[in-house]
Amino acid sequence: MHEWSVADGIVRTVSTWARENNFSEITMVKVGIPSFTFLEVDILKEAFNEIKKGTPLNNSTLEVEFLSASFKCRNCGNSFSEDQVREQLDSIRSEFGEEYPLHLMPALSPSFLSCLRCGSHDLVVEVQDIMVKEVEVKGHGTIKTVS
Amino acid sequence: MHEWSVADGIVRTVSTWARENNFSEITMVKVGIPSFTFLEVDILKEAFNEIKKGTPLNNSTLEVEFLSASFKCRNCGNSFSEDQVREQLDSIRSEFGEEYPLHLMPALSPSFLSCLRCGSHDLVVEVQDIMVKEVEVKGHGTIKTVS
Amino acid sequence: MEPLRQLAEDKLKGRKVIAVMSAKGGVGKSVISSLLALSIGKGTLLIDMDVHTMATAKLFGFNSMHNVGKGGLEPFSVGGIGLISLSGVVKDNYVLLPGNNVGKVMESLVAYVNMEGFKTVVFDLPPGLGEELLTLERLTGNRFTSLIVTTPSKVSIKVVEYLVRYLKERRVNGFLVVNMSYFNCGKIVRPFGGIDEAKSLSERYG
Amino acid sequence: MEPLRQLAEDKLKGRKVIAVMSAKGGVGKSVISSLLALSIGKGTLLIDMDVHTMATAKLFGFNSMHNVGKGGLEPFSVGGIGLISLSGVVKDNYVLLPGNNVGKVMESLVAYVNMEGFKTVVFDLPPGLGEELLTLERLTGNRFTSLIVTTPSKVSIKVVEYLVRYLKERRVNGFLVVNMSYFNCGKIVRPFGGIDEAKSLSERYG
Ligand SMILES: Nc1ncnc2c1ncn2[C@@H]1O[C@H](COP(=O)(O)OP(=O)(O)O)[C@@H](O)[C@H]1O
Ligand SMILES: Nc1ncnc2c1ncn2[C@@H]1O[C@H](COP(=O)(O)OP(=O)(O)O)[C@@H](O)[C@H]1O
Ligand SMILES: [Mg+2]
Ligand SMILES: [Mg+2]
Ligand SMILES: [Mg+2]
Ligand SMILES: [Mg+2]
Ligand code: NI
Ligand code: NI
Ligand SMILES: [Zn+2]
Ligand SMILES: [Zn+2]
Repeated sequence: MHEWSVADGIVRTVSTWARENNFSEITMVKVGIPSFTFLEVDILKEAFNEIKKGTPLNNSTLEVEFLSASFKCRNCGNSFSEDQVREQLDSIRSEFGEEYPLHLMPALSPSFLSCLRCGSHDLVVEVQDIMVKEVEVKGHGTIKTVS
Repeated sequence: MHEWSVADGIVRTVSTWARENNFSEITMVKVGIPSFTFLEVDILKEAFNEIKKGTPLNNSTLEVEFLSASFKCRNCGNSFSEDQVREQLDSIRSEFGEEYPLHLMPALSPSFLSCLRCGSHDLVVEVQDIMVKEVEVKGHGTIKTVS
Repeated sequence: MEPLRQLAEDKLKGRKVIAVMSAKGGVGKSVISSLLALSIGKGTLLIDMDVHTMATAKLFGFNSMHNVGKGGLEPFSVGGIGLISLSGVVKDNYVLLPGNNVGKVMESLVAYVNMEGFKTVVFDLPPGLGEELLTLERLTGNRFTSLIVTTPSKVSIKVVEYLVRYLKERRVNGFLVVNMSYFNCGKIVRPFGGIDEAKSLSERYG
Repeated sequence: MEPLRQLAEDKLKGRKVIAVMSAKGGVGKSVISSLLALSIGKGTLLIDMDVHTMATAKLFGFNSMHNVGKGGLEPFSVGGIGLISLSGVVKDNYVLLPGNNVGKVMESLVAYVNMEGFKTVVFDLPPGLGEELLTLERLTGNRFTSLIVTTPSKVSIKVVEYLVRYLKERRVNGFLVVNMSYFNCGKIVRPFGGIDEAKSLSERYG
């Protein structure tokens, strides 16, 4: 169900951007999502298609790219990938179920994951935000966004 | 006088690194320093030459590169350069004198500087750390360091 | 383009925002924000932004999870008001975070909430002059009313003056609340000192 | 290669480190760290790591600047101990910082201090489970003794349990200090509740 809030954020962001730039019709939105959120793409698209009605995104399609996170420990300097913390992620998900903390708030990941070498939670996370990566504007082609 | 502590940190860092990598003689150390610290290079070199005695850096020279900082406001998105906050920096320096807060602790810069567009202190600072950039090892040439 | 920030800003737009704050810890922010929300009553949402303590849910005795609907996290209901707490997301796990993640979790606590039916949002802020204050500014465009809480002690007043001064610079409306002024145990005693320092602070900053 | 971190770690190496901590604010960390440092006495350096309040210098009545020598920032001298405070760097300016800068300022408060003659370092930590705790771990390699301060209140105990649990996981020696247990105004009153919750917490975590 959290996918509905995520879709809401995406539609509001791109709608605002379209209005600010005087674009009246958006034809495609591409988003990047941290894969450790385990957001369901079918539900996300369903929500997007419902929420986009009556906005500049009315006739747009949503493309979703799941991105694997990487972690760097500020305590010992170790770097590791999302695959390497699969066991930790599975453990958290089994404790909580579908709406697990990192599904709802990916920024909580340092609190729930720990360094494989020293056990610290002092992690810098690469890819932890849901980002609008590309927008296609009718008559203008694809625009890569900048944060 | 703070230059003595900075030199101490540089010598300890490179000495530790040399020992860990079994290098017995360092011939050159290059450091990057945020220019808004207004550290004095003559004093820094004097301190370095004193502190390096009896360490793997005994016969090394210190090269200093001052780097201009840039700022990005997380409140309104504005970006600006160090030159653009010259007036703010001069105002702080006149309040404190030589050992002004950003001389001692560059990480305090968001607290003393504010965004030129919206006035916020919510600044992301590019270049705010004193970094060892390159080390030259006798018989091994120049090694660029990684944080 | 940041969907999280956009959503959080939109959720607060048009709503009255009151931030209960202090530069100092343990002065009564959670107690006062709870009493304030209850006294404003119906249509008030209390959000605990102290992501490390999550004290407000504990004050009210909640230890369950927030339901998640199409509109977002459903607030707990108590005494006619709504309550949002990070403990409704993490259960009884601790929340230990590096500095820059704190702001993003706070943004999430605003963005992902179902605010339907709420006209007033009361924020119970953590102590400090850091991510919590900067995030509040980002999300409200400085359109909030501030209740600055202190005890009468000299140290507390001196610390709180930092916040008063900063908010004055940022042109945010502020009210000073002096809590734990006295204790009545058959006679009036003032464990944290008299009221003069607080009065003086209040006068100096209008 | 990080000179700041290297210097900070080296300054603490071989010294006894005691961290006065709590997940909760206003429980008496600054009062207790000051009393502790004074009671250990000569050879003790007290460092206030609460970069936003800088309360400890205010407790002692210091408002001057730290001198800077070749060895670093010279501590203030009081009652036979040394004190380091960020207020000795910023004077009466507020310190308002985004999250990730807080850790670097804390590292600086350790790295750039003249610790000559000091055998014991007492840290007065801010409330929370964030940058302050993670920085302490980075700089000490978890070789510190922890004094965890709480009041007897149920909410405070529940909040402090997060920290107790975390330190247990990280194998840090901890001692629980229950502060503000009672008030004697001719008779004993317990404004923040009885001692049972604190005893229970202590027993559960050994
Ligand atoms: N006016 C008051 N009278 C009695 N106790 C109070 C009062 N205000 C706060 N307290 C108590 O003081 C402690 C700190 O209050 P709290 O609201 O948690 O502060 P903060 O949110 O500022 O950290 C709690 O134990 C609380 O119950
Ligand atoms: N044992 C005590 N008896 C009386 N007052 C106390 C005691 N411990 C702390 N205080 C007071 O309580 C307030 C909070 O104490 P402080 O040390 O600043 O807490 P913290 O550092 O945890 O925020 C201060 O006004 C302080 O003087
Ligand atoms: Mg405090
Ligand atoms: Mg509180
Ligand atoms: Mg508190
Ligand atoms: Mg304190
Ligand atoms: Ni979901
Ligand atoms: Ni100097
Ligand atoms: Zn590690
Ligand atoms: Zn700005």
